[in-house]
Amino acid sequence: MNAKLKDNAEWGALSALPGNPMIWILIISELVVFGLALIGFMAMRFLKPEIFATGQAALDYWLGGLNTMFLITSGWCAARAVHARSRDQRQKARLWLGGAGMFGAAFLVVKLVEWSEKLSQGHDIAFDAFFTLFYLITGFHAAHVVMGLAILAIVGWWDSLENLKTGTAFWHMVDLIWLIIFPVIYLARGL
Amino acid sequence: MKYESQKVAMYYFAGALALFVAQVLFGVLMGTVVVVPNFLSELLPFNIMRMVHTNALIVWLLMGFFGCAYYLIPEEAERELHSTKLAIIQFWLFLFGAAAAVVGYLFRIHEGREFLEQPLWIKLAIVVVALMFLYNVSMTVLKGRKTAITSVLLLGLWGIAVFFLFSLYNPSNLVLDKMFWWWVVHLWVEGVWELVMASVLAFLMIKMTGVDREVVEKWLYLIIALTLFTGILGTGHHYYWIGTPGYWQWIGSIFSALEVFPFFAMVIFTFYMVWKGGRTHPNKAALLWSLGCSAFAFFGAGVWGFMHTLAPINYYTHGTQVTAAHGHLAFYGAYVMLNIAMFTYAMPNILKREPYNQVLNMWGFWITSGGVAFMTFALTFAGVVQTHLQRVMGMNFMEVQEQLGLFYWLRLGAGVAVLVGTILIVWSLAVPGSRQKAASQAGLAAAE
Amino acid sequence: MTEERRLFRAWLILMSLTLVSLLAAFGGEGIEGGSALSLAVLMGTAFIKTRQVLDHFLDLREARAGWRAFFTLLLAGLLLILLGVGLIPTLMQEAT
Amino acid sequence: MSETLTKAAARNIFYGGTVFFFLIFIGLVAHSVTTASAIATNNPITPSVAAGKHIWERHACIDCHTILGEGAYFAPELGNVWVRFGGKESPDGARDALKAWMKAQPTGIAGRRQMPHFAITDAELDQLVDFLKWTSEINTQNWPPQVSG
Repeated sequence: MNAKLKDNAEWGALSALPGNPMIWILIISELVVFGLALIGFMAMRFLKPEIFATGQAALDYWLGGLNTMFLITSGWCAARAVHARSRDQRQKARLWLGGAGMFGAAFLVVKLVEWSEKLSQGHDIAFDAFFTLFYLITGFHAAHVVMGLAILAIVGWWDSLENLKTGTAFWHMVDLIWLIIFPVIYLARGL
Repeated sequence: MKYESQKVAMYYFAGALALFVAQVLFGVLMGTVVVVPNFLSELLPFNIMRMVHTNALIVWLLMGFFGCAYYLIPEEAERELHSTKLAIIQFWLFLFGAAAAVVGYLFRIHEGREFLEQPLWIKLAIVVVALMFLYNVSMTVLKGRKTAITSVLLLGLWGIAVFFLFSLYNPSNLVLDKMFWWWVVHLWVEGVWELVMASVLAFLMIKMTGVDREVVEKWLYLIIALTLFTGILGTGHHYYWIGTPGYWQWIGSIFSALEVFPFFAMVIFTFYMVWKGGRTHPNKAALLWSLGCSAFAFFGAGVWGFMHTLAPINYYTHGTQVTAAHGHLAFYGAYVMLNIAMFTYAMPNILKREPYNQVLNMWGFWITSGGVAFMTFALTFAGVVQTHLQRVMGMNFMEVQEQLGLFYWLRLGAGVAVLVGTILIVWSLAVPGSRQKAASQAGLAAAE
Repeated sequence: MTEERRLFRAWLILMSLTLVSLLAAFGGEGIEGGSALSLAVLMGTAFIKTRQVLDHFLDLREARAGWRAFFTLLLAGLLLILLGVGLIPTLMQEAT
Repeated sequence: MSETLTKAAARNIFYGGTVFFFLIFIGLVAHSVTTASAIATNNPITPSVAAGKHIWERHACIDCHTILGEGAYFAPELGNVWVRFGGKESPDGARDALKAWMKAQPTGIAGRRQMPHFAITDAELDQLVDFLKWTSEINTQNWPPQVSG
């Protein structure tokens, strides 16, 4: 126990956070990356109001809202998985994890439908400033979802409590970031 | 030094130091041509000097990395090197290739992509040399103890070899050419070289501060994670104006703005370790170079890089003396100082010199660092003026250059100081110190 | 409150606030879609939602006060900047 | 909480994250390669342009000049030299002027940076000019800001 405590303390201030210190570094870094991108989005929206008004009007509130709910529910499942695992209910934990993965996959399906619809209308990444940022931000986020699904699968297989905590922490981060992306890109329109 | 085979590092250290002097000498020559344009213009045109200057730098840094690896890996793997003989053959082959390239340059035998001017057969020889090296060190690590430091170092060295392969690809489409040219240049200096840098620094910290390996290795992973997470997509800052899609301006700006963080982490790491270690290592000079390395890399690569990395700013500063300022400070801080730190640490151990010219070495540190810093300031001012006159006012390139004469004279002066400092460093490492100097150095250390 | 209930409550808050943000964006009784107020509601709900995820899913509630304050500042700072930049056009309109 | 595994986790996060970012980078580069290749359909790389690029390299022009901002900063930017010499308005005039300029080097003027005399035939000069003309038509996102380079 003492050795563990010492080991933990060696991360400095980060040791005071619940879970793996590296994952918190990652969470903070990702918040900064997406934060900068979203600030850039808002700034461009100010500089090119017409392009952004048209672009945002072309997005579907409800698909975005549905996806938000998918991710929230998925995050809840992931939290329940950790809870089950901490009581040594391994099978139950895997079921919850599977549920988290299902909702994550549903998110991706909706995303793909949305993108292909936009692309079929000729709105590709080079179309205008709005769509460049739209694809960059949602694409980079979706890449995290794909990565997150892979991580969920990995920690479902090697399912120590420690692994589960670290893996789901990544998943919650992906959720967290979407909760900021969604209102900024989909909902903050018409001003 | 615990293993006999670590001695092969001496070949590489010596070769690297010789090329270091040549590199700085050619730098001074170029600095002179800039202010006295007719100097040597018939005999040795600027473009030839430039390729000697940059190629000598790259080759001696790589040679230094090889030496660092040959010194570090047996000690980490806790066994002798797989083959000492192979390491010596590899050295002579590499030195021969480098010398042949330089002599060839003087006779106008070269190719024409920046930094990759080596003729094809020399590029292929470099690949062979790299394979010999990788085989040798990988076998040593595979048979011995595996540590985080050796795995990160190996990843960096393998990455150097893999990305060098892109130097063989030269399409007729200039846009594609440039895109993949950066796979060598950027993914080296802002990618895999940084892995080498972080792992060698981690090794030096373990050896000199006595802090637990566990702590150092966690820091190592943190630093290199930040490095590659920002650095890989940070390549985007080279894809702004070369014919690539506009979205790179966003990617490059955001990720390369964050490239400051790994360098900042390295500063915190080295200073914290030295502060925490509390053990007073006798090799003060090596400690000074290690701390200097992280600090100068932070300013050169981190701060000076950030200054012109955002696309709207880079739109004006791209390809001006601002870039030259950043390049000089970054290479010096990150890679020159890293190599000298390792040489300063390892050479007295290999040569079994208890007292050596530490004071002289530290003089070398301050004079060289002062020179490079002053050069950076001179070039930064030149770059800012150039940006304004040429990119905002639209003045003609040569007219603008004439306005910058004063800065170029200052830069030449700084360059001469760097040459003096370099000679001091080499002297201090090559020539044995006396007992008397050791005593005065102890006094100096106490006064500090 | 049991662990399960706590997690369920977090989920419920997240879902309801998502609906609130959709309504705020759409506009309706007492709030005009696309107004400054609706943008403020969007950023406010986003703040509460991200805090829910941090506190309950990522267990930040167990961390020291310093870290909790750090994340509050980080998120509130980001959302306030986004709100501020988003409101510039409205503010400029009012000024003229 | 067991913290002894944190180093292993830190290592895994490093390797996993590196693969993640590298795959994204490869994907974006692949997309950019298609756009870069598309340039050649509107603005074909004729044998002459390709030969011109080779001449550009053979004489290590980049170790004095810059092209699209990359090079040695010792001599002017040449990515847009075609435009600067008025190639858009009168292609023949610009071609002749560029060739005459290169033939006249070195100027030997004291106190002025010297461009070496390169043994380039007239046909090769044409190819080099073709390469510079091709380069000037790359979509560089409006860089450089001034025609002065």
